[in-house]
Amino acid sequence: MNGIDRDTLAKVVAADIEPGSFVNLGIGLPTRVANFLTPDSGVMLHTENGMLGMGPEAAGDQVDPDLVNAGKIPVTELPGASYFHQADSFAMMRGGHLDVCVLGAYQVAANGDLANWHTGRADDIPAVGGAMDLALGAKQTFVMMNLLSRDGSPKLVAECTYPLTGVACVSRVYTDLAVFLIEPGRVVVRELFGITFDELQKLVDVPLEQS
Amino acid sequence: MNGIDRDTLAKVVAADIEPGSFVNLGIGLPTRVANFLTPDSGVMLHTENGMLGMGPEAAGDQVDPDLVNAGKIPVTELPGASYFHQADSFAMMRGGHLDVCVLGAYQVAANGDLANWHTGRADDIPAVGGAMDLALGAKQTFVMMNLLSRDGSPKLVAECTYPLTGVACVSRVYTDLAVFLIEPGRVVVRELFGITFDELQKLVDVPLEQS
Amino acid sequence: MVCIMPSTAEAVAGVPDGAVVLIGGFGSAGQPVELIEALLDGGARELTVVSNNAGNGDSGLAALIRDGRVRKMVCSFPRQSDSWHFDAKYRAGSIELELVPQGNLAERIRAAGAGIGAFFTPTGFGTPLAEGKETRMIDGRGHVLEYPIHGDVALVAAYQADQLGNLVYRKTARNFGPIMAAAAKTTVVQVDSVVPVGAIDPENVITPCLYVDRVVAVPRTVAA
Amino acid sequence: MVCIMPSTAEAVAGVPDGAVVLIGGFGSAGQPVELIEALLDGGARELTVVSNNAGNGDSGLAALIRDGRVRKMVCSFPRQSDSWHFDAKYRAGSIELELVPQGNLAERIRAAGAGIGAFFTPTGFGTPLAEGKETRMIDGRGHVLEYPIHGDVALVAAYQADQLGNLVYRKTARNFGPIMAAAAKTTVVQVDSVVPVGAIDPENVITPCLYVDRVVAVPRTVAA
Repeated sequence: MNGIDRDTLAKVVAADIEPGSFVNLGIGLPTRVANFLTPDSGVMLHTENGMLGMGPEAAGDQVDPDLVNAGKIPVTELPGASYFHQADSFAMMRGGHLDVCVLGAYQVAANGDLANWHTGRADDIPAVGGAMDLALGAKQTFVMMNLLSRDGSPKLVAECTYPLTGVACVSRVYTDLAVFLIEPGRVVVRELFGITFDELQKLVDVPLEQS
Repeated sequence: MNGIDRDTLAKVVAADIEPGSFVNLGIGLPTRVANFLTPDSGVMLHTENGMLGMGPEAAGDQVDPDLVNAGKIPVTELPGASYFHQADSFAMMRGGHLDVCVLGAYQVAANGDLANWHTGRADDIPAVGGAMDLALGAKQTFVMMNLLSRDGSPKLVAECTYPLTGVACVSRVYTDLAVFLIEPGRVVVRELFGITFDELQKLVDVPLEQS
Repeated sequence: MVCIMPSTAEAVAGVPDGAVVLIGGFGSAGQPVELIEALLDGGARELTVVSNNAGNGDSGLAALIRDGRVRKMVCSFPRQSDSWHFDAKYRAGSIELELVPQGNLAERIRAAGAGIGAFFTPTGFGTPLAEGKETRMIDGRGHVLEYPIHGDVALVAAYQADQLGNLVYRKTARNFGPIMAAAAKTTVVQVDSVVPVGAIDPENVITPCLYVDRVVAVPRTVAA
Repeated sequence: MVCIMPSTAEAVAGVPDGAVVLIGGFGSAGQPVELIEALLDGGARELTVVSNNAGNGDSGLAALIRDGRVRKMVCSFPRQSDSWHFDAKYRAGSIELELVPQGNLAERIRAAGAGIGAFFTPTGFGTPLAEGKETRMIDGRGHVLEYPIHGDVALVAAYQADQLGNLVYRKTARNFGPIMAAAAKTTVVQVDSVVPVGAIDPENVITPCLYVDRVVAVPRTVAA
């Protein structure tokens, strides 16, 4: 049970994004997917703070306080980019115009429920940002996460115990150990990384099917 | 009972528009008000098809098929103008950002109900355009009309018999014979044009008050 | 990802009978006349057309109506001095009309593009155009519940597209283009010219390219 | 009609205690720091602040929160690595938080400016952020009813204003500016520079001047 590292996982996700797609990559782990999207794929990145055609992180002289991504990191602009205000940016997300969004998660349920914004702990300050809009709005919502949390409990679950981000919105779950397809009434394992199907099934309390 | 002519009436309306106001003038008679707004008044005209800062009608070489007013007449652009799409243009109207709109009318009721879009006759093809949005959206809705219709019946009425454009939305009625202020529970005559108050009261079936 | 099409015929290919077609323009300004004429040549029938007006003169939308291709018009202002083809069909009872206040028309199209399920608006409250609709008092004011208008296809005229499909418009010809482009499954745009990527300043893009599926250049003979 | 103000103090004068203040910006980008600091100097208390975040570091919105001027924050993403002033007030129970998904925040502000009474959105359905709210199934999908967010005052940072108050923004600093400018009774804008009327192409105006009440030039020391 070795699994794959973060960059290898990011490469797996990137390979599943159709050329010419419009894509939003969530803060954190999903951001790495950008490193494996080749320029000739024609994939355009959307950032929810108001830009389509986002380029790589800014370095040195490129840093411009007026040009940041959803994580408030300075980024760059690619040819063919456009800027828009928040209502237009979220209309783009909520109106179903993005082909794919890739989000991190605390938990994903077998029916595609997503929990990724709040642990629900009393001392935790909740923050949601655009997660709920993205999870529901994109044509496909991919989750990218380690299958197991730090305490060893699986994050693919029968039912989320954390507060929900969205109901039945996740279509695929990319983890270090396997890629899961969330289909109506079933969870299909598409790919295994250094683990057998039976070993995987023992880790999660969700009935899995082989593809 | 002579009353005033259309241009004199337009001048009366124009004089009541505060300097610096944002104004929409309806198709037909209200359009004439523009001729009596001096440039130094800073009044900016909005046209519902997507422009603020509309100039006078275009002549000769100025005619541009891409630049028309709500009546589809070629117009010009003044310095400081801006263009926007239909949803933004109507957001401007519906969100209460125009100070004044001036509309024509078939009938206005004593409570400010407006009828100006449809005679209700079976053979009449209805058309509403932006009338309903304007009537409700502007901070003040002025009506400009002849007090009497061609058959001599008054157009200021106790209750509209034509289909309504909006409920209780008109605040002033400018006519060839008098200016009426529609106030809560009463109609006040502010100005008379070549007619006495008693003569005016005999013409309309709405109790009038003197200012 | 946008396709730059070699002809208007190819740009509008595949519009099925019964489609809901959003057509931009306010009168003639911004009306995609050549795309409409290609649609006419394409033969699609029983269309529902959503457009502010119901055609002017004998070309564009007026021709589509004249030839009996339009089952239903959704518009705010059908009656014009030169809307004779619509007028005749309407009086003959051979075309259905859904009359929508212009602001509700715009907002309903915008709602479709923005993923709004429905909205309450004061416009139309207490009038015949709200008959049969759900109403509600909000903050003491009457409101009507209105639903989005989604299109199968949008036909839009813009000024320039870059090779990716980013659009800019000219003056009041912008009108319904941006909201219709966002509200349809397939958006087809005719432009005066196609320019290289980078020729449009990202600050000035009006319709970002993800709303645009097909672009065709139709240079205008009229000076612009 | 816009007033060009000589100072930020005069630009924000008259904000009463208890006002609802819409503050633009996404993190630091587009945050009207100098206007917020003038508001702080002005002494208004018990404010409800609507802004995407709840302050960064020790300046701008963070300082307003630190000094106990904010009774309630309406925002989507308060928690950040440098939101320590908000965090402390929140943990001490001395600031109220209404957490709103970012798209609902944007759409509710837009609705206020556009005269929409309420709207149904799928965002938040089935989550704790929809608790207590009206819900409805539309086309088989759960929706939540959301109401507009109106401001007494909006504080916005833009790039340039012309002498009439037409605005353009720079890059992602545009964010909440255009919708907040339309949603407040009084809109106050700080700009890098004020330019003559005619210097901004009418095609490229992002916020038309009728949304702007007061403008003050605050040249940036950071290169832009």
